[in-house]
Formats: sequence, C-alpha cells, structure tokens
Amino acid sequence: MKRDIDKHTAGAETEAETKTTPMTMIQALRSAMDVMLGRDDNVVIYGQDVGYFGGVFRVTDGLQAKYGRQRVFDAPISEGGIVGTAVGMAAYGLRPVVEIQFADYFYPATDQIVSEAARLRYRSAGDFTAPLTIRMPCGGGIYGGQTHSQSPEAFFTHVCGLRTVMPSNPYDAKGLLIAAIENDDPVIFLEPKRLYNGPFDGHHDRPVVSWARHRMGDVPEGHYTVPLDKAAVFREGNDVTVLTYGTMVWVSEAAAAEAGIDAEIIDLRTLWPLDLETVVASVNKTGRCVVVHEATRTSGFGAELAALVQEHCFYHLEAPIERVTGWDTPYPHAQEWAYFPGPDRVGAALKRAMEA
Amino acid sequence: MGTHVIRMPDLGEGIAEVEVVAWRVQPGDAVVEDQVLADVMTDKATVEIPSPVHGTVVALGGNVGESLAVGAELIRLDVEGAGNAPAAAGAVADEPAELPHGFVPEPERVEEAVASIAGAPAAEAPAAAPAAPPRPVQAPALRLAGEKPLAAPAVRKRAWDLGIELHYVAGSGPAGRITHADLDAYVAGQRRPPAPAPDGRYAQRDGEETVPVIGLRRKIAERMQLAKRRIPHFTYVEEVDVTELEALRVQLNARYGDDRGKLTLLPLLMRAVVLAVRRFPDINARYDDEANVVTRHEPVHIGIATQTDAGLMVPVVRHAEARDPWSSAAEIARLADAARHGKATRDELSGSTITITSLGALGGIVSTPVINHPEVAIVGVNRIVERPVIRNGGMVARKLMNLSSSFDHRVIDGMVAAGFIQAVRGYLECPATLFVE
Amino acid sequence: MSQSQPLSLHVPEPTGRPGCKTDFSYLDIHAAGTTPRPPVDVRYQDTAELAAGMIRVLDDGDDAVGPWDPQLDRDLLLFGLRTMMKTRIFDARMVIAQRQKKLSFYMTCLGEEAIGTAHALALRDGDMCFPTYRQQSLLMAREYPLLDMLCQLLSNEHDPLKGRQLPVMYSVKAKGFFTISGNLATQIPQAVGWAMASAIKGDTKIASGWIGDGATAESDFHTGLTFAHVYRAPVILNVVNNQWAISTFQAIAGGESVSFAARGVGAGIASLRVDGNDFLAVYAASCWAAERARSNLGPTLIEWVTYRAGPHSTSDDPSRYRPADEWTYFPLGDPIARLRRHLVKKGWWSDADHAALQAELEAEVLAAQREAERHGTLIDGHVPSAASMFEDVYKEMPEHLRRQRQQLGV
Amino acid sequence: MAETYDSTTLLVIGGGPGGYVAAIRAGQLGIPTVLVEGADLGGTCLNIGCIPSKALIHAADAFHQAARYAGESPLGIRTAPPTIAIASTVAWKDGIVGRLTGGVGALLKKNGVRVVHGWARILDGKTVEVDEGGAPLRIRCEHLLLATGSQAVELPSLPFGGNVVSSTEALAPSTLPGHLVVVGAGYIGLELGIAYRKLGARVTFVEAAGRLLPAYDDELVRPVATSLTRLGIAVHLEASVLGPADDGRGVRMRDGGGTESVLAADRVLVAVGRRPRTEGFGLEGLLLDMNGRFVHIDNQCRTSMRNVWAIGDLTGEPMLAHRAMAQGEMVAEIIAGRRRHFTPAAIPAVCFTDPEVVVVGMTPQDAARLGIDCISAHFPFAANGRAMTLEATDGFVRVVARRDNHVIVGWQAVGGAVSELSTAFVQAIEMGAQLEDVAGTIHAHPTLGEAVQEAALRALGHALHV
Repeated sequence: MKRDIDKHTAGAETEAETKTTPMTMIQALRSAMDVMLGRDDNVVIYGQDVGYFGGVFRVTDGLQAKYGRQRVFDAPISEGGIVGTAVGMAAYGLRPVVEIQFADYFYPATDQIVSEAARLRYRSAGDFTAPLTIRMPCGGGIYGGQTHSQSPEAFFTHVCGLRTVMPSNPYDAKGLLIAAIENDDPVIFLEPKRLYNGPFDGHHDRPVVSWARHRMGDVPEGHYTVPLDKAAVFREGNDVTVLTYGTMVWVSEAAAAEAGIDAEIIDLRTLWPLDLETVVASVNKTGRCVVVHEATRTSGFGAELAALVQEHCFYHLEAPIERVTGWDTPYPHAQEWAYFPGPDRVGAALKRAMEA
Repeated sequence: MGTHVIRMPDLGEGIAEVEVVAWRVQPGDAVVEDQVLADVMTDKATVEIPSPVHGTVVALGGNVGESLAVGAELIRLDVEGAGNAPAAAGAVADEPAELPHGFVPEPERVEEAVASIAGAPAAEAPAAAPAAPPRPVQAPALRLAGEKPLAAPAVRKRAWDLGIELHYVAGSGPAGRITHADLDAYVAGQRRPPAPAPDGRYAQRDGEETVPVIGLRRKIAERMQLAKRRIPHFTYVEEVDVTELEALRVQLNARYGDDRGKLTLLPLLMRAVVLAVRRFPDINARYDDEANVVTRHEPVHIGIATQTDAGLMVPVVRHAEARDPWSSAAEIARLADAARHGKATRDELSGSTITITSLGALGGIVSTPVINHPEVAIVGVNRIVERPVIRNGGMVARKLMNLSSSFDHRVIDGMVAAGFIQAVRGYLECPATLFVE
Repeated sequence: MSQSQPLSLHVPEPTGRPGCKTDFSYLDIHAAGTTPRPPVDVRYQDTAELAAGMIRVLDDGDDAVGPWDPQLDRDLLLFGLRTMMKTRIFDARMVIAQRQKKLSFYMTCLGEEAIGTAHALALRDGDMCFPTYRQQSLLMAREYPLLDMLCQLLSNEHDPLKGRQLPVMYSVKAKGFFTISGNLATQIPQAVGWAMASAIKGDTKIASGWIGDGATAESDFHTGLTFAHVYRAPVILNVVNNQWAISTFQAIAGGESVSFAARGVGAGIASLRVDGNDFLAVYAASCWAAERARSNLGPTLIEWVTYRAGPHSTSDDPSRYRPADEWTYFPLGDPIARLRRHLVKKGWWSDADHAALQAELEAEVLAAQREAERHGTLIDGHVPSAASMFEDVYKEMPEHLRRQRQQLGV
Repeated sequence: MAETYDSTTLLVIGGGPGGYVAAIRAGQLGIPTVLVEGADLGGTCLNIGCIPSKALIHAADAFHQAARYAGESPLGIRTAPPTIAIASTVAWKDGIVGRLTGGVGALLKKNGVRVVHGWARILDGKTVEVDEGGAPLRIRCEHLLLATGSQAVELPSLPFGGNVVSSTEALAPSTLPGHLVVVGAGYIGLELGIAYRKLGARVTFVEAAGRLLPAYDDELVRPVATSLTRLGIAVHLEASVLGPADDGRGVRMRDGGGTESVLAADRVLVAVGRRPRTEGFGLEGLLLDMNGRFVHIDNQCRTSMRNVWAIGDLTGEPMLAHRAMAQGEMVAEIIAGRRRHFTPAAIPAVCFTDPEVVVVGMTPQDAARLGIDCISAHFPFAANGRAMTLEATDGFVRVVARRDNHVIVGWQAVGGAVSELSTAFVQAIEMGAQLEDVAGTIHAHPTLGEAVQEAALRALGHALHV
C-alpha cells in the first residue's frame, strides 16, 4: 500500500527545492511559517505563548528569535481580541497567522470569525477583505479531556466565506499551511495534535512511530503548496469508499487492513469548499460509503458528507451510508478510548457496508 | 394435396402451456392466408393465430379452455402442394391423436412453425408465402436492454402525451416496432377491453376511494411486514385423511354435544399439535433474533387466528396442553366472541407460542400463512374435500384436508418441520391417539 | 447599616421618564476653559482628572475660552458648520424617504453631528476610522458623494455594496471608513489591530475606533483596551456617550457615578472626557489624541458626552421610555446652534447666511436623491441582479456556488 | 439615459431558423414571446447560408449547361457561348432572400411575437439588455432561449479582409475572380468552389486532410472527386496554408511533402468550418456547463441553468438548420407544458456539390464501429433508366440494415439531384422500416427513386435490375 510521494504531489504546485528532510508535523508547520515569514514581510504571527516560548506544542519555536518581536509576538489571553485584531490587521493589508491554543477555546472568538472575518469581503462588496489564517490544534487521543480534545470543524464548515482545512501528514501540513497563508480568504487551519509527532492508527497501546521514520515524513525544505479544495486519494481501493480527514485517515487505513477490506480512503484535506468531484467519482466506483470523523455525531460534518453522497450517488449506492463518529457526549477523560472511534468501530462499519 | 400443421407458437418469457380461448374456424372451413384461425392466451397476453397458408381445416388441436403445450399441434390443414407435415398418417380421425410414439418436435421443425409466424407475440403478422424459403428472421426476442424502442414519430409523440415510457411497451410490429394498437393495449392494461356492452353491467367505472391505514389495520400491517422482513418463511403442505377424525367428531357431538358443546375440528387439531410439539420442542418456541435466543416453552399457548370486522386478530388459548377438546372448544368460542366485540384484553391477545390459522369453508387447497412473530411456526388449515383415493388397490372416496404450515427457517430445519407435521398428521389420521397420549 | 436589613438589587434608573422631567446634574459638567491641557506625552495616570472632568471650549456666552481653544480659522469653522447641517438635513430627508417606503430602514445622528465632523477634520487622509452606524458625519466631513450613500440606502443597481447590506451600513475604504458591522463593539479590537499593523510596518497612519455607551459593555471593548495598552497601539478609542442605547439609559452600561473615560485610565490608557456638542472642544481633543498616537505614545480613550436627540432608528419611538422634550433642556445644547452663535459673535456669520446655507444644502440633498432614485429603489425592483448574490463569498467562486446559481437560474 | 423595462415569458436571442421557429411555435401555443435579432431575421441560413448558396449553385449549373451546349453536347443542342452578368444573378438571389426573410417577419407578427431589432446582452439568467440604438431596453423573462447559431472559423494565418473572403462575401460577389483558391474542401468549400468553377473561374482547393469531404466515406466521395477532375478543378490534399503571399495576391502553402510554394489567386475563400457564436453577448457570465466550445444541453435542450435553453449550432454537431428548427419547436412545446424529447432516429445531411451527396443514419463503417451486424447494398445510377435520361449516371444509392431483423439503419447516396431522395431516406429510418417494406413498395418508373427500391431488393439478395 505504498503511496509514492510523487503521485501524492500531483496537483501540488511545487516550486520545492528538490532537497527534502524528515520532519514531524510540528517541524513541517514551523517550516511553513518560517518560509512565509521570509518571503512576505506582511506575514505576522501571534497568539498565546507563541513568541519567546515558541508555543505550547513548540510549533513556532525559534521564529521570534529569527524574525523579531514585530513579526512574532505573544498575545493576551483573549481569543476574541486575537482574532479581532487580526481582522483589523488583515484589513490594513497584513497576512496575520494567529493561533488559538486549543480548538476548544475558539468559542469566545466566534463573533469575530463568523460575523466579521467570514463576511468582510461580502458585506463590503470586496472593499475590505480578511486574508488571515487561524491555526487551532484539535482532536483527541492525548487524554486531554473535555476542553483539549474537541474537533469543532462542523461549526466552521457551516459558515460560508470560511475555508476549513485539516492536514493528516507533515507534507500536506506544510503545503496546505503555505497555501492557506497565501489565500486571500479567511482560513481555519485545524491541526490534529495527536498527529503532531507521528501517525496514529487508533491502537493507543502501541508505541508511536515518529514521522521522521515514515514515508510521509519527507518534506521539502523550501516553498511549495498543496492546493486548497483538492482531496487526496490516500489509498486506492474498490470495495468501499471511506471519506475522512485528520487522524481518522490513519485509523481508517488500519481498520481496512485489519478487516481485510480493499477500501478506497479519501483524505479530504480541505473540508469546505469540498472537492465533491473526487468524492462522487470514488463512491460511484465502489457503490459503498463510510464516513469517519472524531467529532460528535449529530450535525457533524459527516452528516453533510452523507447528504451529498446520497444526493449525487444514490443510484450507485448498494448499501446505506455508514457514519463512524464520536458519541454525542462531551469528550471524556478516563474513557478516552471508549469515545475515540478506533479501528474496531471503523472496521465494523466497513463490514456492515460490505454486507448490506 | 399436402398437410400443413400449425403448432402452438412459443410466446416468449419461457411460457410452457398456452390456453385455447376461441376457435375462429371449424373443420371443413376453407381458410385464406392471414385469416385468424384461433385466439390463444397466456397470463400475459391474448394472441390471435393467423393462417400462414391457404387451405381447408382438417382438425383442431383441442377444445376451448384446454391448455396445449408450446409446439403441440394446433390446427391441421389440407393445402395445395407439399405442406409442411410428413406423409399424412392416413385420414386423421378427429379424436385427439396421441403424439406418435417417439415423436419429438425437432428444433428446426418448431423453428419453422414459429418462423412462419414472424413478429412478436401478438396479433396479425405479415404472412410469408409457403413456397418462400424460411426467411432469415429469428424469433422476435423482446428488445435488449438499452436498445432504443422502434416507433414512428406519431406513436412516440402520443406516448409522451400519455406519459408512457416506450421501453415498457411490447411492439407487435415488424422487428418489434410499436404500433398505435400496442399503445392502446398497454393503456388498457394488456387485456383488450371488451366491446362496451349496451346495458349498464359492463359500464366503465372511474371512481376511487382512499382509505387511511390506521388503528388495528395499521398494527396488522406492521406486524405482517415485520414478520415477512425478519423471518425467512418456508411453507410445508401435507395432505391429511380426516375421514376417521370427522367420523369420530360426529359421534362425539351426537353423544356429548348437548351437555359438553359441539366440537369443531379445531380443538382436535389443537390436541394433535399439543402432542406433536412434545416430540418437536423447537416448534413450540419463540425466537428473539436480536438477542439471538430461542426460548422453548413447556406450556402450549395456541394463538387462534380469528377474522373480526376490524381485521385479523389472534386471541390465545392459554395452556392448551391442560385442556381437553371440549375445554379448548369453549375457550375458543369465548375468545372469538370477545375479539369480535373488541373486548379481548391485551393478555388474551398475546403470549401465544404457536398459532393455528384457518379460513374455514374458504380454506382453499393450499396457503402460505405468515408466522406470528416472534413465534417460529404456524399451522394453516385448508378446506376438507372429498376425493377419490386409491386405498389398497381400490378407489375409495375419502375426506382429505391439507395442512399448509410455515416455519422460520433460521431456527427450524426442513426435516424438523416435516417431522412435526407428519406427527400431527399421524394423530389426526388415528384420532384415538388424541385421547390416549 | 444594621446587619439584619434584607439585601436588595440596585438597578440603575434614569432620572427622567415620560412625564417626569430629567435631572441632568449627573452629567457633572465643568465650566468651559477650566480644564488644563497636558502635553501629549502625559502619563496615563495624570489624565485621571481629565477622564472625570469635561473639556469644553465654547462657554455659555458662546466664546472660545481656555487652553484647549484650537483657534481655528473661519474657513474650517464654516466647513464644520456646513458639514453638520448637511448631515442633519440628509438625515431628516432620509427619514421621510423611509416613511415613503423607498428605504427599508434608516438611522439618524441628530444632536451628535459635531463629534464625527470635527474628529474627521482632526485626522489625516489615510487614517482609518472604524465607525458605528451613527458616524455618517465622518463621511460627510470627508465629502463622500451623497449619490453613492443614497444608492446604498436605496439598495438600487448603483449601490456600491450590490444591495447586500442594510441601509446605513456603508463601507468606503478610500475615505478611511471601515465597513460597518451590525454586531456591536467588534470594530474596537479591529481598530487596535489595524493600528498595530500600521506600527509594525512603520507607517504614519493611525486608527480611530468608535463605540456607543451601551456597547462598551461588550467584551470586545475591554479586549480592545487591553490590546491597545499592551501594544501601545497608535489608536484613538471614541466612546460616544449619547445617554441612550435604544431604551437603555447609559447607567445600565456602567456609566453611573463613573465616567466611561475612567475605564481607559483603569486599563492604563490616557483618557479624556469631552463635551461632544462643542465643535471646538471635539476638534481640540481629537488633535491631542491623534498627535499622541502619531508620536508612538500609544492610545487615547475619549468619552464624547452628547445626547441622542432622535430615535435609535426608524423602528423606534423614544417617547415610550423618556420625556419627549428631553433634548430641549439637555445642558450641552445643540452643536449646530452653539457653533452658529459663536460664528455670529465673531462676526463671521449671520442669520441670512445661515438661512441661505440651509436652503442650498436642502436643494443639494434633494437633487442627489432625485438622481439616485433614477437608478431605482428597493420597491421598484431595480435592485442588483440576484446573480451577484453568489459573488464575493470567496475570492474565486467555488464549484458548489456556481451549481447553486445554476439551480436558482439567474 | 435610464433604461426602459419590459418583461415577457419567453425571450429568444437569435432570429435564425432555430430562433424564429421556436418563437412562432411559442406564439401558436399562446406563450408571450420576444425575439431579439441583431442582424436579419432568418439568420445564417436564409441570409448568408443555405438559401443563397443553393441559388448561386442553381445559377452556376444553368450557366455551365449553356456553356456545354456551346461545346459538344450529345443532345445535339448548339448555342453560342453564354455570358453571365453576375451582378444580376446576385440581385436575383437577394430577391429570394428578401422574400423569405419578409415571410419570416410576417409569420412572427401573425403569431404575436414581438421582434426587437438590436444586439442583445445577457445581464443574468433571466434578464437581457438590448441596444436598439436609443435608450437600452431591459427585458426580464421566465425562460431564456439561446439561438445565436455559429460563425465562420477564421484562420489566424489568413485573416478575412481584402481578397480573403468567407462564404458570406463569396455569396455576394460583385465580380468573378480569375483564379479562386478555396482553403478547406469540406461541404461549404466544395459547394462554392464547384459553383465558381461552373461560373467560369479557375478554382484550386487546399485541404489539410487526406481527401475531399473528410466527414464522408471514400465510396461517397469518389464520384465527387472525378467530377472535380472533369470540371478541371485542381486539388492539393494534405496541404496547409501558411499565410498570404508576400505580394498579397495569393497564399503561401505547404503541401503533404513539406515543400512550400505560393499559389497566386485573385480571391481566396476560407471555408475551414464554423464555430458556435458564444462571445459578444455576455453568455460567459452565466457560467453554464460547456461541451468543448458548445453549450452543453440535455435531450430537452435544457442548459445547466434552470429555465435557460439552447438550440441549433450553438449546441453542437450536426450544425444543420433543420436540426435547429426541430429543437426550437420542441422547446416551445415543453415550455407550454407538454412532455417532449429530442430523440430523432436520424437527421439527414445533404451536400449540394456536383454530384450531390446525401447521408442519413449509419454508414457501414458507423455500424461496424458500433458493433451492429449489418447488411449493406448499392444500386448504381448507371443501371437506372431515369438517370440516363438526365445524363447523370454517376453515383449510387446505398442502404444499410440490421442483419437480424432487416430494420434499415442508414441510407447514403451520391449522384445528380439525389438531395430530394433524402425525404424517402429519413422517413424510412424514422418509421423503423425494414428492407421488406421498401422492397415491397411500388416505386414510380422511371424515377431515380427506383434505385432506392432496387438497393433494398439487392440487400435482400434478389435485385431485379442488376
């Protein structure tokens, strides 16, 4: 199931220097910001603890030292303020890349994200725009409990005007972050923290394999982009289509392998606007569809995916669309692995999709 | 002079037998090419059979209402020239000739008969001159999926106006072309509408009444659907000689009818079932397919399917094993009355471990009863009919009754079901055993 | 106070209600000219008194007195008067148009015209204002064409915002007027952010954020103060205390016994409290704050004390919650009348001049309205095509929006 | 100047065959209709296409016949060499065009269609602005029908202008050129080239493909090729035009072998094909699904946008007036609420060269490509009495039918005046006729039509006259 890197970069606008080095997702994200801070002096980076300390996940480590406190600086603990000032900066002409320390803390910034950033271009008919990027570590699998494990993507995909992106590996992480910073629309950039150091297939009892020793860990050092709005066929297959993103890409891969099902795994990468063409082509091919995400089930983004598949592939479907998601409960702490949709639950759904 | 035999045409869709609906000619009539000789019918369509040749009718292949096998002789004609049949076997008497021993309708002969009737399985087809070599026209297979239907623009426009999808209309024209007549037939729903009779008996009616499915009717619908969806039914039909049983019943009613009440067959059958389930406990059981558990019940609570004004209800005779026929009969009567007047309580309508259903006089010869979920078996009683039967070499009139019983194949194997029914049959055919065991 | 007295909730109540004359003593007005003018590099602590007092230049005799007198020349004052009158006439005309159903909605700034006008004159081109829906006088002062404002109000085919925004929600980047949001106080942190950006780029432009007394209760207001102080952002934060937030008296927003300006001092920001109806005081205080910002000395919070003479909007009737004639005895008077009397006193103006200017401005507004209506109004259907509804959601229109427009069929 | 406003139910852009038929039919069905035409009613077909070209061809034939009688006509007729005043020929042609376009105008008026003369500009899927010269008229509609047709393809290397003309100018010549070079040996190029030759001009063809009429098969083209040779027309195949000659009188050409040369010419007709007219009226603003350069439509002529329809050349091949008309009629009926689909069994295509060529339905090669087992049979006009009496014995009639049920799937013919046989051909296919039907029909004798019956008999294995 080796997915060679070149095919993967198909469609990726690559000015990459040929030299690649093994990087974790953290290093890849840092490299993206480093490249952009170097290329465009309108790029500024701020958020809680991102300056001198380099971020609680070390993602911005060393950037302030390299680019100074006018470009990389800490911010007061006020998500509304961070995003509000970023909107003002973007209106001025900068390209702010702000961090919300945990996706779970975005709620105080909702008004500035939804009513302001997402609507600026539309309500001013293009007079003012908000080319800003908001990075948010998200997802569970690290015993983070209720307020360090949530996956709030469905809030953002429901807001027109926002682009919602979630990478599943270092290569995509860097390429997508650079594309997000260069994009003139506001981008919500969700980073699955469980994948920061290495892929995670849901078997929490097994040791973590670092990205550095993984085929997807080779990341070009220079500037390159992975296109927004383009899904990737993470694994080609013929029996069933799995629509997923983030950590669940790796869980699905493991589930399919263990269940012995030749699943075609689609890594959406950009959740909205969605690359519907790739999704429909795959489901029409396999005739079966399983949607997998960590976030809670009701009104999750999976509901939208299932609706779209039903609308566009109805006459190709041979089984009901399955959804494997987190339960409709707050994210528990001790019961992490009962909540986290692991390979068993995904495997069971795959089997149900095959047998119906 | 030659003989030309017209055989029953193959009307497609694997139909084996075709019924003769009407003869248009009698032996001795002179017929002209294309003249319609007979109407034959399958459950799909009525078809007129034209004569492919000029000639005089010699013999008809059967009488009206009779079913002839495809390829069997339909009409025999005397014709000029060689005809298509082998040297006529002398003057063929008109009594139904047995197929000559060893006569097998070779394929090309059938082919020829069919070839002579070109076109699709409906009415007037262009006849071919007998002398013409068999034209290379294969039998008109129904059009392949995806093949565009052949129809003239006028027909297409009319079809669109009538909202008909031409793909579903059988074309009677050459090469399956769809004619206006085909559309009419399709609209009239396959049967040619009889000519409108002058008096009101056959006046066309167009009213419709919508009845909401609510209350008991909705409940019945849901239960039936649940049973059909969840339970892979298989039905086993056995014929039971109830002559002895009926005789016993009559004697018992004569002797004890006044003080103990009249017995119908049902209480006796219940007794037989009670005895039989002792040897086949799997039958008197309920199957919870979600918990994957079969519960075999010691008590035999027998559901009695009862028709009421509101619809079918199934009151339950509890502990049938502890009741003699008369007690069962009394309980049945009580429950039936309660059900019919809507006074049956929930308990009286639930808890059955096996069900018996009977349509009484309208029993029919075979039925496929639906199991009363979550039970695993249901015994259906068909009508009793007196028929000649061979007993020790002699023909005797016996009273025979079918038992059509359905079983849940997930938990009841064929052999078990058959064993159970044979046991019931054994008791019924030797009624004394009902009272001994 | 004996321990045993039962507790009770204090809910602030205005002194005046319909049928009960308002006692405006709570305004704590100081005599004109009595407030010292500190240097722009004053420490924020030393503005505590300014934040509690009230800077005024025009005294009750309509003379310009005290250290804050900007000594403005005739032309600038006349331009100020003209702009305030033009705003008031425009507002009045639009309320009539709304009653005629040509507009769906309108909001006047009756009684507050001096604040936007004088402040705009104190700023430079390129400075960016982050206004609320009651600072149309900023646009008037920067001479934004009435036709464009009217087409936005009418949502017609020439509406620069393609019919997408509620009337009065202008957006004019060229005139330093940030797109107005319906959500309250969101523009305050944005103004601070814009100022931070200007600082980061070593620019000389400053930002000016606006907010009403009621909206200062929003968290965004306090966040703005924190970020402005933390990053010493070159921004002026203006709290227009016009006493009312729809039917909510300013005390409910926290103005009872403490001024809004005092909040600035609490946040480490130099703060002033100024008579909003005094054209000269507004100009002077605005200059002071602008100079402080442009000198990298950081932000200034200014509380402009004024009175919302008109209703909140065309959907509001203030006589339901306050005395209908309350404005007539509002101590700070009418900004236009005070400047007019000052100009007459200085011999720069006369009643005849005033009447002529009033007529000229009314004609100008009427002509602009006629021309705008020729491009259609909301009710006659000549609004921007529904096809434009799908543009500007993203920079490039994604496929799903193209398909939805096909389904609409426009 | 502020716009004036109007509204209607159906708005048709384009007054060509597709547009005006749709408008007439809509009028008949009581649908309020406005038709916008920027140039003349009748579009390409009536003004600069089908009709004028047939008129010119007829005149050229007549002149050619007369010229033969001046030579050695087997009929024994002797005349003095004829002359032709091309200007009056063009006037005669314009008369016909005028009568027809007038007729269309009358039909539209009779059926209550409001015709707006002016260039339309699409503002959105339901609003069009027309510049009638005065104040712009803005019309809102519930249904928008795009019938803007096609225009001649211009070679970048040889732009129109000066002595480089398109078919439009070639149909209204003020003078006859001494030597005409025709770039493109498709049906338009050949029709006009042959006509000009018969009018006396020297004609040379430059065709990129390997043979004439690349769209048709060899058998059909061979008689045309011999006819060109007989008429003394030079043909350069696998040759392409590089640009105008340096002296501006002719073209630089590169032949199949790659050698370049200059072809002197008094006039150059560029007829390398037509492309859909999709620019200049705001169509791109609708963001419609496209099918290459054409507007994508379904079998009811619906575009991807609700209640926006497209018909005729704008929607793709075959670019034929009668296809556009059928589509136009259907769209009007659908808008009137009827259930209609555009699913013809076949659309006839006629090429008015000398000899004429007709193609309807499948050729043997088409059938083979689609994997349909077919029988095909020819009947040469050489064996047809009528053809002989018309001195037109070149060519043949060819029938293609399914081997299994003899249903006819294709007719082709090449020969003098075979265009009129297209009626019999397309009716047979549309009615789903079998070989036996045509063979069993008595065709009048002596007519060219007999060849049709004989072709069917031959396919059945028992032709009588060959």
